Amino acid sequence: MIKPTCDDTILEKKRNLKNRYFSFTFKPFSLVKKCKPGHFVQLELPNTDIYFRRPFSIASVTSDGDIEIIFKIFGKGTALLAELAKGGTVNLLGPLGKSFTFPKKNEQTIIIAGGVGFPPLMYLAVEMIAKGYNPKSIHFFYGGRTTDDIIEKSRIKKLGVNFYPVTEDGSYGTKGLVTKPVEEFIQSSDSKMRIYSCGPTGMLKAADSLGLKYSVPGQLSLEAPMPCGVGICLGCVVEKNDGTHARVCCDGPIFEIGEIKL
Amino acid sequence: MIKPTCDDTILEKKRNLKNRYFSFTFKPFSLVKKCKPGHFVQLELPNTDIYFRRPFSIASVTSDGDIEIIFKIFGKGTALLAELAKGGTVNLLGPLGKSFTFPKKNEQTIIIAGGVGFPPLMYLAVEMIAKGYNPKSIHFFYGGRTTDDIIEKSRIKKLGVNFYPVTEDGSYGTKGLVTKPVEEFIQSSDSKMRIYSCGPTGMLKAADSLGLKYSVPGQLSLEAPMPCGVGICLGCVVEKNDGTHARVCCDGPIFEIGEIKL
Amino acid sequence: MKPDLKVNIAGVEFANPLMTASGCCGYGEELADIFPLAKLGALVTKSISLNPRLGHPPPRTAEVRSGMLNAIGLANVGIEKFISDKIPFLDKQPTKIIVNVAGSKLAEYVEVCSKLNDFESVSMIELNISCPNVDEGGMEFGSDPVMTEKSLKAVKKVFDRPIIAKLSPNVTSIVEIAKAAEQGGADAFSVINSLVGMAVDAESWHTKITNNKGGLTGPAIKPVALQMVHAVYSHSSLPIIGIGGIQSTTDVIEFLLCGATAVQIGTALFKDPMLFIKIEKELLQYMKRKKCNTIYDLIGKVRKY
Amino acid sequence: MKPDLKVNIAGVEFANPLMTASGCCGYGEELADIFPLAKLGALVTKSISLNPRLGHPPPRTAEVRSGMLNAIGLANVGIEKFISDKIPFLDKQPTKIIVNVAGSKLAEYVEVCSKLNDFESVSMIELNISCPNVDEGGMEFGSDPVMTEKSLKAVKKVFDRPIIAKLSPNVTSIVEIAKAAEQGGADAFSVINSLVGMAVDAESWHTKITNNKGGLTGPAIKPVALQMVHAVYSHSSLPIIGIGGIQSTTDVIEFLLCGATAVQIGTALFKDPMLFIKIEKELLQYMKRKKCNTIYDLIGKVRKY
Ligand SMILES: Cc1cc2nc3c(=O)[nH]c(=O)nc-3n(C[C@H](O)[C@H](O)[C@H](O)COP(=O)(O)OP(=O)(O)OC[C@H]3O[C@@H](n4cnc5c(N)ncnc54)[C@H](O)[C@@H]3O)c2cc1C
Ligand SMILES: Cc1cc2nc3c(=O)[nH]c(=O)nc-3n(C[C@H](O)[C@H](O)[C@H](O)COP(=O)(O)OP(=O)(O)OC[C@H]3O[C@@H](n4cnc5c(N)ncnc54)[C@H](O)[C@@H]3O)c2cc1C
Ligand SMILES: Cc1cc2nc3c(=O)[nH]c(=O)nc-3n(C[C@H](O)[C@H](O)[C@H](O)COP(=O)(O)O)c2cc1C
Ligand SMILES: Cc1cc2nc3c(=O)[nH]c(=O)nc-3n(C[C@H](O)[C@H](O)[C@H](O)COP(=O)(O)O)c2cc1C
Ligand code: FES
Ligand code: FES
Repeated sequence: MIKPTCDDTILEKKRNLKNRYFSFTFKPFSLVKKCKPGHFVQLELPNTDIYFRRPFSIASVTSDGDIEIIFKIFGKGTALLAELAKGGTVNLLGPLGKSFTFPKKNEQTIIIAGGVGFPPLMYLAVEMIAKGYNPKSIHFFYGGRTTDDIIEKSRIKKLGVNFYPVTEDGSYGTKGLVTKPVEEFIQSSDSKMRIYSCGPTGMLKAADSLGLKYSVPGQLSLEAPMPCGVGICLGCVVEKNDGTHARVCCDGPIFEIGEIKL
Repeated sequence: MIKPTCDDTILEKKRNLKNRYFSFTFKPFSLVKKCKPGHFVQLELPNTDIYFRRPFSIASVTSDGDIEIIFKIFGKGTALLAELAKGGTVNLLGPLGKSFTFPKKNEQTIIIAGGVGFPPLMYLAVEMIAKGYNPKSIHFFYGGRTTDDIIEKSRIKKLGVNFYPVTEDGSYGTKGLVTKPVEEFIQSSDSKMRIYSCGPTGMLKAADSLGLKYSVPGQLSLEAPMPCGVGICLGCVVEKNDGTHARVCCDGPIFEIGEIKL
Repeated sequence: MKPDLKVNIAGVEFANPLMTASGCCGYGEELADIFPLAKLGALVTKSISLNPRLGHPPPRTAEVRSGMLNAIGLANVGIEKFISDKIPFLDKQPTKIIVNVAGSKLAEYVEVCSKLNDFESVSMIELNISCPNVDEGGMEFGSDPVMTEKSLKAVKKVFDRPIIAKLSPNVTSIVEIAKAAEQGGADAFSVINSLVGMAVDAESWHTKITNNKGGLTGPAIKPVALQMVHAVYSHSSLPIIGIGGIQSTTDVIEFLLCGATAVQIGTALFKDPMLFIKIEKELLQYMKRKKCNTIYDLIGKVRKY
Repeated sequence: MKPDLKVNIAGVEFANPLMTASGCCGYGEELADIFPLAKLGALVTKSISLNPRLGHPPPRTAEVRSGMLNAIGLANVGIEKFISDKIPFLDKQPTKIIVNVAGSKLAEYVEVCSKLNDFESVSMIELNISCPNVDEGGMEFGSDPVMTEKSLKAVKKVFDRPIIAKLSPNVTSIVEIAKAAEQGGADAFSVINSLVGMAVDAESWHTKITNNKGGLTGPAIKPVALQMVHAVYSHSSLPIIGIGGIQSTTDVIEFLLCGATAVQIGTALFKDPMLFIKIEKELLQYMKRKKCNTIYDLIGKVRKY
């Protein structure tokens, strides 16, 4: 675990991406240099009737202290967050959790993103490219119900990765569930591969199954209700396939394919 | 009791008067035409960790639905209120309580205001003048610790009433406690008089004593913690001199001099 | 089809499951000025005792996190004045009337209940057994199964119509007390009365209310209340009126799911005295959406995760 | 002069009155990564039982108004692993260590406590008597005075150093239980453990945690905890560790005023794991301002309004 900090940061930039999706950039966060793809922060909603902090994956950081999260209005906490005015103060606890392990350089990277699972995977792709990975070795599958669930398209495209948008209603990209083109890709390729997935439970289950079925290793980023985020409450546990419990916040949120009972 | 309403109103105008004093104008409040000097509203602070509404006297209304309150940051609730952005929505319950009984036309009106007791008394003076009372029959004593506690001076002066500002440190108006010039005025006058007072407990006590000592009738506006404001919780009671209890919210907040054990 | 909000408790039919909680609406006069009482399944009065009570001196309420503390001290007009001044008004109200009765001796409960027996407009009595028993060293009637059973038996003898036992949450086993009340002849339960709490001002070092302790109510106690409703529901077949921290339609539904047949709302009325209007509307919408024809499609339907 | 934060509980001296609450800091490892444990008067471990326990399946926490509900189910590594893996780490920490012990039979409590007796770094044991007693039909040890006294007597025989009885709030009279624990040889009290509560999802009709019931903690329970601390303080001269909903310096002071000698913080650490740093600083400022030289100038000083 990285020793986290607890910073009062200012909401520097606020963008309403689409419908209920927002990008918030906070500044200054003193530990940006320790942040890695997969890490998350716990964000406080002070003076509200929301009791706990809310966890959000880090979507990007800049070296001068900017930290971005991308979120969707889900319930009351995120609705109140969306109302926060630019210039407002928010306390961030982080960076928390484990980060993704980067693939080997000879591996094809299969990213399977869905909904609010998108931000940490975008961060992963950005960092990989910064670390010298060939963008063309990254296959970014991005699924949603409709075109409205596919955000920041141009940001992904600009990375030069292979971008495969998929929507259930066919309103953008391929029609259907994201797992079908992923499976086709795996079947058609004979390179070494590695899967990274974050999204709704159904997607994680499918990614896990595909990984096991085709012996493709990889990592999944999980969600759970997180009272603390630092490993002290034991509230966020999930069952592992070996029968023990793992805390999503600090034993995860990144787990290996095949590790967790999904 | 007037049948109150529960309106979602918009913060139309926000003025920081001085230090910790604010004037907020909300709109539209459907019952403005029922409002009278001495009435108050219960203001909700939604989604905050403040549980109850907060009571504020009505400072002014306009016929097209504006309702003004003037408040001082006292604790957490008023601090959060002060942060409310223009255009924000606030639910108002009111008008609540009893209003002041106007003086007889031949009586000299002695107003003794202090701190946040000022708004309902300004409203009283304005309404009296609108109803045809001679401004010169109104003697507006306004006490505070320093000049910073005397707000909206020009608004009072513009009414053409006799204005007697008093500050404890002499930084504005006469130096000392407001009750001394009031007593001198009562002693020096042989007209019929009537006292109206709202302010800190010490001031109310003094006004009550002066009224009793010189047999000047009058009314005091009291404060108490008010869970409901509509008479159903029995939480706001004060002891009357006859040994019974009175609810400040609906048996008051306006009481006769000599009625309440202060 | 409009869902049916009617519920039946011990033979008495209520237009809907929404009631005021005792002590949170006086004798109904003020609320009647604010909204049509026909919106209520029943109005439950402030606790009535044999003699008038002034209650505790102020300050007698304090705000706490998600709730309040009160030491009102059962202030009420006493049974005589209640009969002469309040019943005539209540008689005319377009809702059912439940009178809450309190006492400090068993004989007082009996006397008050027997006087109320003459008034047909009193549909039911709700017995507030969370009162200190002065004969038995100040222990609450409702904290001891023997006293609970005895109290119920005594009042059942003098009041013909159904009696609701209002249970205190400040006990080791609310189920044990519920069983004793049932044994004594209770026809229904109200669950729960306020928790015991205290508040202190860290600046002045004074308690925030006149007493060292007071009743804790409001959303803070909702989880405790839900659990107790569910526990009593699991161990008795008598109807339950759920109480504690209800302030929204969702809260009402949660209590029904845990086993309540009706609910009472107290503290939340202080924030919003018109709350019942909103909840009745939203409850109908919810039932339509969930295809519930009657309230009974919700009662006790909670499923263990 | 810098005020003196030291307190003494049953002969053990603590650098300050601030402790972690059991179950809210594991075995200290994670917190040690976050802030210097020297800031703590004591670290209280998660409840240790004889055998390792996985605890309940997820979901085992739910957020409620001003607090949370948990059904962790006493998940812990068991005494053997605690001794082999955790004590070596705790030994090195610059703070006092209190080990919280749980069990489902009296013999288990005794065995765990006797094993802990060998480790000098364990300053005290805190006995979690809010556990269901499987031998006696699942009734909690701490809900019955006889069982409480018996438990204390039994563990006092095998552990040389002081024992704190951690009292449950879910009882009719916490004072009666405290007296029984004192009779059994308790050296101090921890007041209170969590309340019993329940939470339901009105959409899915499921309970929000695996169990039908769980422990309610956080600011919602503070008034209940303050009252119980004050009640025990008024009836016993043993030192009290106040617990329940503390999340600010003001809260700490309120507990001291009601009679606590020290306090534990649980749920609030989940919002702010660095909270102790802030509170220690603000407590010193407050004491200076109020001219309190020691914590003892605050303990029990509440005045009835
Ligand atoms: C490690 C991690 C990273 C996340 N990253 C993002 C992100 O980048 N963008 C984004 O939009 N969302 C993200 N989420 C989800 C986000 O935290 C939730 O949407 C948010 O907490 C909802 O809060 P609310 O008050 O709006 O919803 P409400 O439903 O009102 O409240 C959420 C409540 O449900 C509980 N809960 C139950 N299940 C979950 C669950 N699976 N996740 C979280 N809370 C749960 C919480 O404890 C909380 O009490 C992440 C969650 C986790 C655990
Ligand atoms: C009828 C009436 C009219 C008022 N009019 C005005 C006005 O025009 N302008 C203005 O600035 N203020 C007015 N006040 C006072 C104002 O309501 C308080 O300043 C405000 O409630 C403080 O809230 P807070 O959260 O900032 O303070 P906090 O101290 O954080 O909270 C106030 C808390 O203290 C309790 N309380 C204790 N004593 C009192 C008391 N005497 N009055 C109110 N609450 C108390 C409340 O119940 C509440 O829980 C009026 C009060 C009343 C009763
Ligand atoms: C100010 C106040 C006064 C109360 N008076 C009584 C009473 O006289 N008799 C009674 O049985 N319960 C009384 N109660 C308890 C309520 O009826 C109810 O059981 C409790 O408040 C919990 O519900 P709530 O959280 O909705 O308020 C009172 C509660 C409050 C807040
Ligand atoms: C997640 C969680 C786990 C807990 N586990 C234990 C435990 O193992 N043993 C125990 O005696 N108390 C346990 N408690 C109770 C706390 O020690 C404390 O008594 C209670 O939480 C009240 O304090 P708080 O409001 O500050 O959290 C636990 C509380 C929480 C929230
Ligand atoms: S959120 Fe508390 S242990 Fe993971
Ligand atoms: S504030 Fe409730 S009766 Fe006055």
